[in-house]
Amino acid sequence: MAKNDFGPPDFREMLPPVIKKNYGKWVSHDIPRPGVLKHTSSTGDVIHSVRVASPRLVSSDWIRDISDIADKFCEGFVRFTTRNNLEFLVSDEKKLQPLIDELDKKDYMIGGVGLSISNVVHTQGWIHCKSAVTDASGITKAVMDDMVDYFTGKKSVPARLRIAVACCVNMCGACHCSDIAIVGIHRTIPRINDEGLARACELPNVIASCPTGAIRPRPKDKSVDIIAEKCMMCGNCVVVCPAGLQIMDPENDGVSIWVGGKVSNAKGGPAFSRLAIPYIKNEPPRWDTVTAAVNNLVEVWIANARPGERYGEWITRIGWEKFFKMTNLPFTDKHVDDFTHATTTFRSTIQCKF
Amino acid sequence: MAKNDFGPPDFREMLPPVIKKNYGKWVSHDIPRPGVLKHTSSTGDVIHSVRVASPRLVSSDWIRDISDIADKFCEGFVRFTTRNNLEFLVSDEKKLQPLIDELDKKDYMIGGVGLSISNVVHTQGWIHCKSAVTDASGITKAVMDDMVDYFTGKKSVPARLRIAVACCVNMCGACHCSDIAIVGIHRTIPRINDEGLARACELPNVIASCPTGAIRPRPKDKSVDIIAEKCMMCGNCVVVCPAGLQIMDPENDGVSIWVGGKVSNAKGGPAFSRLAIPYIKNEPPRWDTVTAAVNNLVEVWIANARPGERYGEWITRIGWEKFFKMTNLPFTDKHVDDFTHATTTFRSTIQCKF
Amino acid sequence: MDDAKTPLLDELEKGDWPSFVTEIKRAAKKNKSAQGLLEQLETSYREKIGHWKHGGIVGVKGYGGGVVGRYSDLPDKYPDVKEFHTVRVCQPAGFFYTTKKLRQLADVWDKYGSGLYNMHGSTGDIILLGTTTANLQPCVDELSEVGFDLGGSGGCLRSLACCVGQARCEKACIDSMDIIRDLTQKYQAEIHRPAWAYKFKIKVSGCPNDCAAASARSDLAVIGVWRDSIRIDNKEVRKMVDGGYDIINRVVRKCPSEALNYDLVKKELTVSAEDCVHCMNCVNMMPDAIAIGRERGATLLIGGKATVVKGSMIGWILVPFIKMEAPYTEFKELFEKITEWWAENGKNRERIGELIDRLGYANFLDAIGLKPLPQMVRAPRSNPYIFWKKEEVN
Amino acid sequence: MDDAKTPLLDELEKGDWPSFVTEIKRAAKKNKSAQGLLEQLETSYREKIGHWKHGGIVGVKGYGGGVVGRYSDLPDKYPDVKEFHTVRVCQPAGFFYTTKKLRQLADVWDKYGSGLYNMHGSTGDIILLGTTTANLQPCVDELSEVGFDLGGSGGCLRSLACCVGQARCEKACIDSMDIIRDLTQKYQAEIHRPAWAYKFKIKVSGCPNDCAAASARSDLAVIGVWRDSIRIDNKEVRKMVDGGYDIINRVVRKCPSEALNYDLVKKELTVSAEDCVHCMNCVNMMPDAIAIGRERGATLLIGGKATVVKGSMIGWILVPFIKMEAPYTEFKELFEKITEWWAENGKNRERIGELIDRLGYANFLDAIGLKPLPQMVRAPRSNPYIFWKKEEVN
Ligand code: SRM
Ligand code: SRM
Ligand code: SRM
Ligand code: SRM
Ligand code: SF4
Ligand code: SF4
Ligand code: SF4
Ligand code: SF4
Ligand code: SF4
Ligand code: SF4
Ligand code: SF4
Ligand code: SF4
Repeated sequence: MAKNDFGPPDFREMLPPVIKKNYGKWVSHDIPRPGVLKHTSSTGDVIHSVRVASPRLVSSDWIRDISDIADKFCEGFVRFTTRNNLEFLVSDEKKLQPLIDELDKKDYMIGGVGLSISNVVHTQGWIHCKSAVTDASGITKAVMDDMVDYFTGKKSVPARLRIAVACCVNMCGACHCSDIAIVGIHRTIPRINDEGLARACELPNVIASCPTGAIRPRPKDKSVDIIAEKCMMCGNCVVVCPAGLQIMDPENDGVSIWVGGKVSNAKGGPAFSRLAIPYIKNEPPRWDTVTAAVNNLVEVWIANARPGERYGEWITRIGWEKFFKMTNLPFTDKHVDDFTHATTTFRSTIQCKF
Repeated sequence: MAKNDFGPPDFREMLPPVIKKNYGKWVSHDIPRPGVLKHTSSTGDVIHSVRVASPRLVSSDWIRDISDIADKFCEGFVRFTTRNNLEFLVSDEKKLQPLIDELDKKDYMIGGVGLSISNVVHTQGWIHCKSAVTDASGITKAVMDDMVDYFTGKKSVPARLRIAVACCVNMCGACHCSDIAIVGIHRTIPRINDEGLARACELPNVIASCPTGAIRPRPKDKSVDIIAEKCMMCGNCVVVCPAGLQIMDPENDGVSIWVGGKVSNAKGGPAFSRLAIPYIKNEPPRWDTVTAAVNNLVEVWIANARPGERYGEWITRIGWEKFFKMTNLPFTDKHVDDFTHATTTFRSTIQCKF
Repeated sequence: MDDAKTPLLDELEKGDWPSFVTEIKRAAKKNKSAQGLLEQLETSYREKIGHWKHGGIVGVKGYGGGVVGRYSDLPDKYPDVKEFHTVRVCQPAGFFYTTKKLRQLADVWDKYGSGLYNMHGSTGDIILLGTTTANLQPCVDELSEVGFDLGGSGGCLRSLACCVGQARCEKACIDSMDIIRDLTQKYQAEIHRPAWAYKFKIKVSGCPNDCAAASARSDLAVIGVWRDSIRIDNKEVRKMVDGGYDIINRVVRKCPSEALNYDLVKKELTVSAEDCVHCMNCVNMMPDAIAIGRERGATLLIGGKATVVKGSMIGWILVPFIKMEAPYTEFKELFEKITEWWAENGKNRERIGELIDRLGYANFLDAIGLKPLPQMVRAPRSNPYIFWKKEEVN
Repeated sequence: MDDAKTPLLDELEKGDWPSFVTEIKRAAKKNKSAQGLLEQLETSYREKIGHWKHGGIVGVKGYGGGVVGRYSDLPDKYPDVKEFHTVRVCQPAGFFYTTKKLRQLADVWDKYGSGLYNMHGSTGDIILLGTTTANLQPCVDELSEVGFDLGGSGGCLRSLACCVGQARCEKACIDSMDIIRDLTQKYQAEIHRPAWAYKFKIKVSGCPNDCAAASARSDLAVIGVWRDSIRIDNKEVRKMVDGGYDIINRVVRKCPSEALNYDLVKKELTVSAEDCVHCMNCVNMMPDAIAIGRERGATLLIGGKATVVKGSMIGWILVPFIKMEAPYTEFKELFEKITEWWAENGKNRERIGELIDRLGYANFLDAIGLKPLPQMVRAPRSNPYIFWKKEEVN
């Protein structure tokens, strides 16, 4: 008989001895080479962490592969980062170079440390989610292929840059607070299946699910109507009533790109990502237009930001009007907020650049 | 037969000759002495403006008095400022000192220029408005009696400070954007007179007037009910239905004090005033508690702001937690916003001072 | 008579600041309604409550507004203020007067009203405080004879107001007074015959210092600005710096867009004109050394208003830069499109800012034929709730 | 078989970044459902549409969540992914593993599932990608034998996550990993048996750098901080400055609260501790010279979440400073009060942040017994729409 409610493995049993010994005693760190962190303890002990890119979606083979490496160089310990990178923790400095050699040989990609573009935080996409408007893994792969030199440290960036991808506006991740976020969006309103709606959905719940009050009952059919002008295609009603409402539209679905968000409190506090590009159509397998757009956004920032200046900090300094000019992006009606706090985003000062 | 629609007197006929001649040609100004502006034109001409405090509410006698003075020293011209001060415009520099002497003799108060606390922008109060929760003229007089030295320039301030008084939340003036604003408020919900309501008011209008949806119909009486927990005592329904709703409550009405707003675009842009003191009871004739509270707010600012730092700019630099500490004011549930954009005022960062 | 004593109000004759009570008393000496006001006000001070109420609608021939009807709720006790309506008289632009005009005004008002005034009301009008229904028409008739016309009240274009501008200010980028004059003349009908669901206000300031407080309290604010570069006279800069002026902390570091640079060695101040956001601070701080640019016009802000009902709004950018040259045709066309859209779509007691909030700024721009610009927003939207039109998709 | 060809996905094996397609193919060699996934995904890539749908509710004994049911909408074409549920397995705090544990996990998952994983899901769980309804129970049973328990899904406390903290970071003000461990053990019932109307998330970061992105994506964020003073080692400061480090522009001027002063003559950096807002920038920029303070605890933020329905929220200050020492009693009591209030008052699919927005932050504070503090707001209210309670007035 299986036990319940015992919780995850106790992390204290998952720690390499050097970490156990120096837990809470680390005093400083540096980055001896790209992709490698060296932390020093007040006891004088040192640990090296070699960070390696992961596709996040991995196979059992991959898990066994990295376990083999960790057994060989890291006393059988390994960790993942909050952005889904892998970290090999080296207690014995002599094993550092051999580890790196082995990783190089086996084509693991070392990087993501310090001033770099680290791994993308992304979501399920067509791999597994019923709400997916696009494929998050595919976009991530295409974009990161293009960003590899910024991950490995071959090329440098003014400050850390965090990219996130979400396959729908639920934004499972931190898209709403990322330097660059790619978010799947719909552009057509849900289509109504009266029969399914009548059969499977509670009208009051369906109506209440709409943030803009766009849904009104059509009692004679035990169904609803959607007022087109009020619908902003969020898909929330579809989540509540999948049997009666269908919003997927391969022709018109696609992605939007957002910039300037962050979560750390350093200098300015956490900030929302804001709309840069309202729509790019889905172009599997490699989303060329999206990849090029991200490349443009990244390169303009790199060329113009001051050292240490994160994406949003840079835009705040130069102003959005200059951002749109420098990135050569059109500013449209879509950029102008019209949701609950819209008026707080309007520019209530004459201060602007012409 | 009277004419209609001819508009106000043409300002071009109201200008002293030196202004007519140098219209649009002024190149600089200075403040040769407190309360006096000296403007210089590119033609070399000069005009002195002597600013004098006005109670705003004036009599015909007063109008004739100042006209006499203007005839004597200012070629029969006079102007008022946007803050209801009076300006004597002196073209002939030789007349400046005699004018000032005469003003001194007749007890006019010269000041309000440059780094000073200028006249209060205020509203009708019990003098004339049916909505008045307090008397704006009385508070103004009491507060300015206390601030006289900052008006005349006897004592100096770090930056200009604008005080406004409004007798109800309609805020006829610029209370919502003043360095210090005093605003009349109610603290009890409207009382309902069913008969008056049924007789004189349209139920749908009454219900729609409430920003929080606190009013619901009571059809059997052709009247309404007010849900106490939803009513924030704005009085808007009373404006729409004075016959059926009564909100005045001498026991509980009073004033609130707000700080840190401004309208100029210099440095930071325009900003809203924010709640400092939620309630002080009405204490006619001299509102001693209000006067003392304003004095405290002003003195703490003067003692701590950097040169040039306006009220809100100072608070922004030190943080609201320090402001409340330094002014010795309690921070309460009333200070925490709960209206439409409340969440945008919450502190979404760990950045704070303990 | 005991009632005539005003011990509470008398307290407000003490102190150095000029006293409105003294003014009421001066008028009361000659005028019964002023005396009535004084007495009723004393009662308000004692009871801590106002004694005014609305009554029937009052007005004068040919005008739909300009008069605010007011009745005492203690008419038996204070019969002289039983009716005590105010007359809103439109002020000359910039609040300039000849003493002759002021005296003419006082003569009429002594004849028909209380002899009390607000110089001026918060919107800008001369407020004639208190007269009877019967006196309204003759009063307004005689005012018109001496050249004073009514201002606005109700659902109309309210009397326009402005700063002193080019009449006496070196910072004026536009002729604020002439703009007000011209618009006031052109829109007499809109001012005098309320045809809208609520008020609409225009205020004009000559530069971003906004001495007319336009951005906070006008639905449409016109604020002068330049679009080339501030002009720096480095001789004057040096003079100030050599005199001990802390240019770094008072000017350079206070520039909100980091557009200023001071070379400590050369003692030279330079500006990156494309980065300047025209805040005025450097111009204000060093008036002899720094002047506004030469290519002048205005920024238009839309939506400013006080609290009721949706909360206060500070006007936001509608047009970053517009030339404001007489006869202000472009501005007028825009104003008319704006009020047309507002009149068509606005609800009762809904200001333009609130209507835009309800229907969407982009939709409003579209309706009046303006392109969305990044200058209109502090930042683009952060929520993904984007509306797409049928014609934009396949 | 033609269907088995994946020309589109093959494109995603090109390029240097590690390829998820390669991983699926590796699994597909041994596992039919992985092969099914690959094929269905190719179809999605061709048609630009997903092929998953909800079906019946699935689960395992004793648990109300932890499994996300998923069904192909092309079951006839891809019978091997007809049922393809994910199992959310709770990760050890800080994502540390022994290779032994990882191998045990892989062995079980190869037996019962697709052999595909997300390491990790965005909430922090190990996501086991795809199994059948029939396999769920035995899979979970065997996972439990090797020490892995389920994470959360549905209206429950979701699996908690944290940064690496004291395990390998000199900046950690709190023991983020132990906090997660302790809370996870204590709240097993809340994690495993959804009893609320919607999800609730807790994340813990050791310091204000917030490497767990807690403030953006947890209803209750715990962020380590100190309340005394940063510690400055001026020997190290001088070393960096002498080495050419631009301390003025990179550190002093970037301090958001102007708390730092650098004396150019003495080459000495000083801090006004009462003005420091603990942003971390100086500590980050000069890790050898500046260290966090010694009196440590955490700031709690409430309300962080993504977009649905009211728009995204970034958590805001609930408790400026709280000691976080095991067994975290004060924190637990607070957490329980919070969720109790939320459970009582929240509507369906209403996050705590949205509920607070709806009912008022001050009311919430009152309900959970906290005093309002100025640290909780960026600025006090600007609208005069204040609620007064009956007991506050006469
Ligand atoms: C390993 C990891 C924590 C973990 O538990 O897994 C981590 C570890 C460290 N972070 Fe972090 N951060 C990690 C995710 C984050 C995140 C979360 C995220 O990206 O989703 C953030 C917030 C990002 C944001 O603001 O959007 C984050 C914001 C920071 C910052 C603040 C940067 C800033 O200026 O805004 C620092 C300070 C710095 O860079 O000097 C920082 C500093 C550090 C230091 C230097 C702390 C230390 O002294 O050890 C660690 C090495 C950083 C490095 O990679 O160079 N870490 N760090 C995470 C690595 C993710 C990865 O694989 O790339
Ligand atoms: C006379 C008047 C305009 C009018 O048409 O009547 C006026 C006139 C001038 N203003 Fe003003 N301002 C006048 C109301 C305002 C207002 C509106 C208000 O107070 O309601 C503001 C906006 C206040 C606010 O932001 O809340 C205003 C914000 C400024 C500023 C910006 C100050 C700042 O740093 O924020 C300046 C620049 C300066 O002080 O150097 C300025 C500068 C000036 C200058 C120096 C402009 C010039 O070069 O001539 C004028 C003399 C100022 C003085 O009094 O020292 N004026 N000024 C108004 C005098 C009102 C009074 O009696 O006190
Ligand atoms: C007389 C005056 C106050 C004063 O003492 O100066 C005034 C007096 C009244 N205002 Fe006002 N407002 C006056 C300027 C303002 C201003 C300032 C301005 O125009 O620059 C504002 C703020 C700016 C704005 O328009 O938002 C203002 C915002 C209001 C509001 C709130 C409007 C809003 O959208 O938030 C109301 C409420 C209403 O309209 O029902 C209001 C309503 C009123 C009423 C009509 C209330 C009423 O129904 O009794 C007051 C009549 C009082 C009376 O007995 O005469 N008054 N009112 C000002 C007009 C004099 C003039 O024409 O020069
Ligand atoms: C698996 C995962 C994405 C991933 O690829 O990593 C995920 C997947 C789903 N999320 Fe999520 N969310 C995941 C982390 C998040 C996060 C990030 C986090 O927890 O740190 C967020 C943003 C933070 C937050 O909670 O707000 C997130 C915000 C949402 C939302 C919007 C919630 C909101 O209040 O705005 C929904 C919508 C809903 O609940 O109906 C949602 C709903 C869903 C559903 C259940 C939608 C559905 O009904 O099908 C997705 C199931 C997909 C599937 O097939 O498994 N998911 N979701 C993440 C959970 C893995 C794990 O347990 O570790
Ligand atoms: S972002 Fe949307 S589509 Fe993607 S996993 Fe989350 S809920 Fe599913
Ligand atoms: S998609 Fe969103 S906005 Fe449109 S009807 Fe559904 S819930 Fe409402
Ligand atoms: S602020 Fe209120 S009470 Fe005072 S004049 Fe305006 S409407 Fe009347
Ligand atoms: S006073 Fe205001 S909140 Fe209260 S019922 Fe009237 S309109 Fe509504
Ligand atoms: S707004 Fe500008 S132009 Fe007008 S008076 Fe003020 S400083 Fe002068
Ligand atoms: S006007 Fe303002 S923004 Fe422009 S340079 Fe001067 S201080 Fe900077
Ligand atoms: S949040 Fe702070 S303590 Fe945790 S890993 Fe990041 S820097 Fe270290
Ligand atoms: S931690 Fe941040 S706020 Fe504190 S002194 Fe350093 S830079 Fe300034």
